[in-house]
Amino acid sequence: MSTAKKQEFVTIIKRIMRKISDDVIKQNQMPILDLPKIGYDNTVWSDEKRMLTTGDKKIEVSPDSVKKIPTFAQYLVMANAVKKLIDEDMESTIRGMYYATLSNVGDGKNRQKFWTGQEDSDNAIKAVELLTGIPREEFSVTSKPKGMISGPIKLRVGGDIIDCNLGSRATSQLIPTNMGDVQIDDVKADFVMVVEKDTVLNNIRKSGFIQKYNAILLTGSGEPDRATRMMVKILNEQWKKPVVVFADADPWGLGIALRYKIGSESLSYDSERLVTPNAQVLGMMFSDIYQYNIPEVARLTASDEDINRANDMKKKPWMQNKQWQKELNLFLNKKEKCELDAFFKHGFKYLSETYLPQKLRMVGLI
Amino acid sequence: MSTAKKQEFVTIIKRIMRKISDDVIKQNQMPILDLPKIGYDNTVWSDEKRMLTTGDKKIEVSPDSVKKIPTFAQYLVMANAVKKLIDEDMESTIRGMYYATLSNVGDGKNRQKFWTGQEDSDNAIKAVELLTGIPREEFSVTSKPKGMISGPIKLRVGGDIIDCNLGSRATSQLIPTNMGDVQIDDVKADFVMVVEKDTVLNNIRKSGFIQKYNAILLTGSGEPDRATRMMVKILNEQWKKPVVVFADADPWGLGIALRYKIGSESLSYDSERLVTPNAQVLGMMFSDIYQYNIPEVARLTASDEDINRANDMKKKPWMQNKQWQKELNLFLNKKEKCELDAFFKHGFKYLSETYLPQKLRMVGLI
Amino acid sequence: EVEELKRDNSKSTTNLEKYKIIYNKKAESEFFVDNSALAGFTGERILYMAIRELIENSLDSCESFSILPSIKISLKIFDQSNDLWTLTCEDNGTGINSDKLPIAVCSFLTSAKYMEKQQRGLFGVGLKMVAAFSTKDTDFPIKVWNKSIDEQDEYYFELRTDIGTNKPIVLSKKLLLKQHYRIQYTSGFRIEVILRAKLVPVTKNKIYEYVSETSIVNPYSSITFETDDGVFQFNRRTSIMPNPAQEILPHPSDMDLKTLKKAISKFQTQKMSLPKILSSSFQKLSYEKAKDIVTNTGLSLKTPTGDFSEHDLIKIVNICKKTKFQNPNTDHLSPIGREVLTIGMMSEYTIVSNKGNDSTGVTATATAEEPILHDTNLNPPGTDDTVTASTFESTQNEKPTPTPFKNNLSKSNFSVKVLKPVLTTYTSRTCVINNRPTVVETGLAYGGDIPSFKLYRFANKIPLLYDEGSDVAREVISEVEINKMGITKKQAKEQFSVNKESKKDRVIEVLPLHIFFHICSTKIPYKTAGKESIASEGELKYYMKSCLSELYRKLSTQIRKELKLKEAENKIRLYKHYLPFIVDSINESLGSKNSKLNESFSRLIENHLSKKPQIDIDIGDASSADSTLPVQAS
Amino acid sequence: EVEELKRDNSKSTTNLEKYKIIYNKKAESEFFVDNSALAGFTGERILYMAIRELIENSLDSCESFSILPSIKISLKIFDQSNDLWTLTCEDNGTGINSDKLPIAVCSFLTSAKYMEKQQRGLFGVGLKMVAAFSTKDTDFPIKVWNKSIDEQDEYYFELRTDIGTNKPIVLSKKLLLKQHYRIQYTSGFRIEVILRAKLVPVTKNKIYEYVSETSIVNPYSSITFETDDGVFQFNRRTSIMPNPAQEILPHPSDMDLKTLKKAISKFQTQKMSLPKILSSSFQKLSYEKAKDIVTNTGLSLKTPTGDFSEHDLIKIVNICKKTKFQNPNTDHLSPIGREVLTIGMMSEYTIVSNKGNDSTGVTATATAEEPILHDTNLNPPGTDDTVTASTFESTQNEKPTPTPFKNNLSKSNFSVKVLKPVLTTYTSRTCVINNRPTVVETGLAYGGDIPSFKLYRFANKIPLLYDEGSDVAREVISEVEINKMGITKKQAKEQFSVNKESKKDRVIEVLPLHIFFHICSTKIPYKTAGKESIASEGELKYYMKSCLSELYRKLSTQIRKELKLKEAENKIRLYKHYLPFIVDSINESLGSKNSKLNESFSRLIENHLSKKPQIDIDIGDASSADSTLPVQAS
Repeated sequence: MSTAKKQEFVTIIKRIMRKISDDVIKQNQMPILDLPKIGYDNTVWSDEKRMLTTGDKKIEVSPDSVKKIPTFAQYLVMANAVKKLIDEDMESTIRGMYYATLSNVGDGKNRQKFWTGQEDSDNAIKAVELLTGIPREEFSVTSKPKGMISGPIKLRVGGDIIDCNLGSRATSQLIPTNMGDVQIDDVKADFVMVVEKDTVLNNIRKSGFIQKYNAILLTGSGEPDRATRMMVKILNEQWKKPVVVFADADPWGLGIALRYKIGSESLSYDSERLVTPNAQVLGMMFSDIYQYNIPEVARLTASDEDINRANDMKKKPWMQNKQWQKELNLFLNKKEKCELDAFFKHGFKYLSETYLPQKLRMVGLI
Repeated sequence: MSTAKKQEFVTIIKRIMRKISDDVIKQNQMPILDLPKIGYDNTVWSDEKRMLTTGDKKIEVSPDSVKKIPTFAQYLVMANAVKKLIDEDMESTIRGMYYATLSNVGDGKNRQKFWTGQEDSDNAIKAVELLTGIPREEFSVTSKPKGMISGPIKLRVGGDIIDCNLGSRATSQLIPTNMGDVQIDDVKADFVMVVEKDTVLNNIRKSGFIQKYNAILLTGSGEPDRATRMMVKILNEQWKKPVVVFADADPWGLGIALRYKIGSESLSYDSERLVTPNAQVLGMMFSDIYQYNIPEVARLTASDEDINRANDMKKKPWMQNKQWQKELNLFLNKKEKCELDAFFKHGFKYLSETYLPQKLRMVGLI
Repeated sequence: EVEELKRDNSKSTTNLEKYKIIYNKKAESEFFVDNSALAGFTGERILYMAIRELIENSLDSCESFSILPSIKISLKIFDQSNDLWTLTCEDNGTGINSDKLPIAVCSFLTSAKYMEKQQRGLFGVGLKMVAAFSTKDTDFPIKVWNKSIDEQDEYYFELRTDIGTNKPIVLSKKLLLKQHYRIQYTSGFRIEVILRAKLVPVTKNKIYEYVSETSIVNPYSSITFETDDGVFQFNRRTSIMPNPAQEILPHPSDMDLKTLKKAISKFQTQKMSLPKILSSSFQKLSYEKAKDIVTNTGLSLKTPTGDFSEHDLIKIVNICKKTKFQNPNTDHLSPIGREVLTIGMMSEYTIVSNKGNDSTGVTATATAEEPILHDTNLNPPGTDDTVTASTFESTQNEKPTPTPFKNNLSKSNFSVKVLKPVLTTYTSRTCVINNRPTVVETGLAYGGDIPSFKLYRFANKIPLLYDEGSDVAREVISEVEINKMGITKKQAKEQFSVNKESKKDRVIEVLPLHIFFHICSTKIPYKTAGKESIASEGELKYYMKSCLSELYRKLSTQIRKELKLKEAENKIRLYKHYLPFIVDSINESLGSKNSKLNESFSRLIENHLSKKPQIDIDIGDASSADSTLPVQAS
Repeated sequence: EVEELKRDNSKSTTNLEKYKIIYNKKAESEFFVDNSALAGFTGERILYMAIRELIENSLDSCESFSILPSIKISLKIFDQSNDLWTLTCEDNGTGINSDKLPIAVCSFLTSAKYMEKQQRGLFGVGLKMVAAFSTKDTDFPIKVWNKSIDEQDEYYFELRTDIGTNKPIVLSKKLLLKQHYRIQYTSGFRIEVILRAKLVPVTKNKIYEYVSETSIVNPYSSITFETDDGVFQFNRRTSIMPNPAQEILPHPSDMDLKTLKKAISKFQTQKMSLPKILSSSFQKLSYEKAKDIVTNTGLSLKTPTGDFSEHDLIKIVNICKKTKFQNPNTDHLSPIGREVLTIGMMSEYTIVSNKGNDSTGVTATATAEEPILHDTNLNPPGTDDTVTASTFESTQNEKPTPTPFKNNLSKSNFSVKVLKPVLTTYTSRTCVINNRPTVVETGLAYGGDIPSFKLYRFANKIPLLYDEGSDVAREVISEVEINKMGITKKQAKEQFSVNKESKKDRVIEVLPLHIFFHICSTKIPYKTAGKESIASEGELKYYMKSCLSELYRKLSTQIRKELKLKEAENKIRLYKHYLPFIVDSINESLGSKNSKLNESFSRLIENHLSKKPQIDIDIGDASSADSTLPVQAS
């Protein structure tokens, strides 16, 4: 499976390179790289799939103008570097790929860097993903693992089995970044609870929540990486475990919660593998700030950016239901936000023993 | 043991509180809290112990001036909050403690926040550590786990056993922040290799280094937390495993490497539990930049701060040997620094298959 | 210049010959009327300049004889539809000998002020300009009542200026009977003119500012100013007057051919030797030194003075330019002085615009038509050299200035306000700028009911109101940092800024502070001929900065005290709020509530804080003569 | 003013009576010498002001008769130890009738310029001040050579000023034989004076700046300037002269009693009716309208004009003040005009300090002692209305300005440099400011060998050199944003800043750009009497901003073009370096090295790039008359 994917990658890259070479030498025509356009203006909400998907817009990268030559060169250099990585059967972070391809271009006073910064190289990696249709984890370019999981589930990695329930009062397991290498072996939990931040997860874990409610706790430590999102989707769709999501009561936190449920603009081309439309975003609602009497000193004033984000969100098709509109209006009205940590003001166990159970009972999960 | 520590904590806090109460009611005298002074001017290098230790300077905090009353109140409030945390048998991050103790002081236009920011509350937690002589992990105030470990070692947490060799090509284990709760069960490795950053650790792990050299790989993900330092010390001193450290070739990286070996000014009062004087800092040396032909494009220009740091380091008693002086002079002369990731420019396996083995062979570890 | 011939080419061909003759030479009066901007009489400033000239003449007239000035000015609309104004000024000065009066009022370049000493105004132009403008723009006569100190009698004149010839036209001259006297002083001068002018609000404010600031540097004057807004009374606050400036001989390093020839012609009839003439005509030049100079030129001492040629004389000038003489003396200068400026600063009369009928501090008398002969409200300050502020302050408190007659001002938006600072301080330096002895005086008034920062600039006792931005005083204020004196910008802003976001960079400008600069010299280094701002010439800035730094040291001591007091008060208030946190923590930790704890702790801390001095108030130099600080807290 | 009596109190008691009489009335000459600052003659500026006055008189003298000016000025040290300078000025103007010459040179308030039209200088003072200063400070005569246009003969004069009486002293007057003529023109005037003054470097630079800037707005003049640094020749670059200003009748809204009485007295002998006199004496006032005005006052039309009293006449003035008349006409103004200013801008002569003997662009002639009669190097520009820059530019290229005579300048640090911009543009507006018609002219010169930003200000063709900071032109430059025109500050700085960290906020000030503002009016709204800077009066700023915006539009088109060209060049250069990356990646990925790939790819891209236009150069209005742009790239 994993090796097969890598072989597929090498085949695709060779095909692309061959095509360029033939265009130039045999056809005497400008070679063109076709990529789907990524971002806001090529992201489409699919009512049917209940997720963000990519539209039909394409980008053509061709060395036909002085402006596009560097980009064309960058994509090819990165594609070749990844092929080398696979040839060596190694793994690399995106920073590693950046270092591996560092160079200067030109000479004398016109000398400049091949990459302006790591951002350029990251973009080239993304382009290689789009050109080959293979996500970078599968061609061994990974990020630092961020996701953590704890609870009655076993992961098979290589020949080894990791029991995420072991030590689950003391520690969590990192979610390996290449989910292609991971098989889920045994899921005994009744449901999956995703929280925004690892500190909150630790607090909940410590309270014995996993044991008491037979739950899997999972976090992306902020913005979730693809492995974490895939893990959530697999647990929900293959293992049929209900998924609930808790994030801070601010537009930023709500955005993170929605990554799991509807996807994101920057990864919309990969939504089919990443998004869990059945996930339920349960909290922290803006109304909870007042429902649960979070004292004023623990609330934060919304920034202008928050307000803008919330106004944007209000217009999104996936936010067109009464409850979300009510919540966003409340926020825009009060201009106050709140972190989940604020519940500690009510005592260290309030979050795991009062708030979360109440919320879970509302949807009938416990 | 852990519970015993917590009991000890509660006893000490009660004794302190009782003393204050008695001073005020019975003796009619100003209560005083005595704390060792922390920081640069109360840190002493011990030639004998080969580590940084705390000097004799004390700080007295007493509500005897308008300036000191808030500090005095903050320390008592935090001490009481930690006692509550222990009473509830919960765990909290430092941010959780901040939220748990948030308050306003005063009224009307004189109203102000009890904590100016989380920094205040963090300082109060440190003061509670110093007052009780118990590190905060042991009274359940933890940070987010940062350290990672991979290789032939088993950890016993609660009743569970975590085998850090399982899946060690795919993932690493987080090092639990409260090492008091962790027992090391079985160490089969020949030596311990500490690296500065987790991304570097992942690359090395992936190459099969653990299997090939029978090593434990370990990282603090930058500045190591106390658990990571303690883990290193235990492996070296209780399990008699040689420890080598690799960090980036810059004053910052060198500083991190030295945390393991000689300790730090801010934690000098706890050096006896944290420092591994026998650890060997092997790389990345400034001379390696040139020895291993790191290309210019992958080198970075030293900042003014780097230069100042290096000049400071040169004067430190623990840097008074020929080799370090030579390295620092080289740096001050060339004003160039380099990350370990730069070796990727030589190929993805160069670091783990060429550079590290050469360095390890130099000290006879392999 | 190219002469009349070019006129042949001109468009107006009628009567060319005659036209040429008439316009060939201009009378002084016509020249100045045509180039009135030279004397500052430009469109919008005509009334401002006219008032200035009249007040300055009156003050000079009184001061030269050490008469305490009582001046009454009035500016009232006379004919709104034709923009006509009646301007009246009356003083108790020396008056003018009635024979000379018409030319003194009407003929340009006639003046008693042509001498080397500090005086106000551009000599021989100001009063004449007022008269010429009246004649030029209206058909009304200039009315003058005059009681000259050497005549006893009061005369009444009606005059006009013959602008084409620079001669007065005397329409009427009457010796008045005692019962018709308008001047009720032993001597005095009263002038009434009709002027055509538009008065824009900016200029009106400048006029008020001018009168207010004049009252600050002349607190020994009683000034009554009547306008259509009401009557504003600036009381006399002291009977101390600065010593009048003395005429002095010119300094030899300023000698040129013209001054030398003038000196010789003065002693023409007396057959004096050249060295004798030199030593009698120039200061710092002894007979011996004069003889050396003449000898050094190679001229014979025996030659009769009248026989020296211009060529001989220029040698004397050349030698004098190169000879080192003692610095000129300063008898010809009349600085304001510490006592007088301090009194001015301790009771700044200022005309303010009243928004919302706020009557605090308003003081104006309604005695519009009766001249105030003897100001019974005069506060007699100590006659000794050291006027301490506390005595003065208490006198002020005992005898408040007269209650305002509200009726008279009720419809007006203006009133006179007295500002009393809590701290004033003064310092001065004497230096030589542009070869002329120059006195720099600085004062600082802080706090009390001073509302905000303001810079006052004076040159030879005349307020400078325009072009502050390019004045050396502005630079001085920019370059002297108060925060080097122990107050940070942050502290100052927190303490004083109304708007914390204020863009004002200078700490000093957020303080309730008035800074006074007075430069006196016979050659003020004005930046432009408009005499609006002073240039940073020679070491002038250095001396001004040195003065200001000294003032700032006094100021910062005061502010630091205030800040400490305030900070201490805040903190003491705060401890009460922290105590519950301490007590609750102890009670909760021990799991028992000791009801005595709160009470005992509170008592313990209060006793402790009251015993320990929270701030060390540095009383320092508060009692020194130049720093006045009312007691604030013990 | 208070009269002589106060003198009784004075210290100097000898001869008081006599002293009083002598100093009672001042002669005009004495007054102006004593108050020389009024005319700008202050310590360090004496030589600067003297040169200004002489050059401006010469230019006015030539222009009034449409003579192309040829002016030779010389300033040389005469006696270092006594700070004496010889100042000479010679022109080919009208000269002065020899009978009138002594008073024209020496007597203050005598002038041919007393009329309502745009002229340079303060009339009746400047030249006299130069003469009086020479007399006051030296014993040398003022030497004048004069050939009046109505006399044919050349006279030589030696004069001095009697400062005490404002009368000329004629030491010598000679009719010259032809062979002794100094003036080689058909008419002309040459003056030579010795002045005592110190010349500090700042003033010296201002003098050079003044002459340079004068040559820019008077490119139809040939100016030779000789100093101890060398001889600087400013060539005549055109024979086009702006139309001379015409004298006009006063406008009735400026009428006052004085002007009305003067008008009446002018027609005294002719028994004309008042309405007839009015319509003959004021512009925009028809006989009918004048009759209405007289009738409206209630006066009888039948009354003989001489019988009207002042009281009657003031009524006429009052009515006129309230009557609406047409705007005054502008015949009395003489703007520089598009052609002349463009020529000035396309060949800015400027005196520069030479560091490191850089001879590029230096041009100076060595013909020090021989007057340049006919400038054979004159570039004859097109005589048609539209002087396009390209024609001009090519003429310049064909006939370069004369080669510098290095010997003569080798020891000097100064030289004349000609700056040639790549773009010039001009625009103007006519408006009414202060009731006076006012012409605003602006010009902009960009690029070429212009080294950096500079603002040039002119008022009635006189350069304004001091006090730029407070001039309305500064405000205008601050308030008009060039980046609204499509260039960002970043782009401008990257492109032009020598020092990228430059603190200069304004984009415009990092550009190699000269901006010219010229205001002409008979009443320039100067900020101060010093006439150094212009105030933001009425709508003046609005019109100036509107002009500048128009110039900026032209400028930004040019700069955008340059930026695009530069960017394109950089990129084309770069592609060659990227190709190896592309080829290596393909070869490595395919595991085989195709030797043709590099070559084919290179050919493919080069063909492609050469076919496709890389940038769309917007030729736009480059060919329009006011925007001159040399061809840069196809």
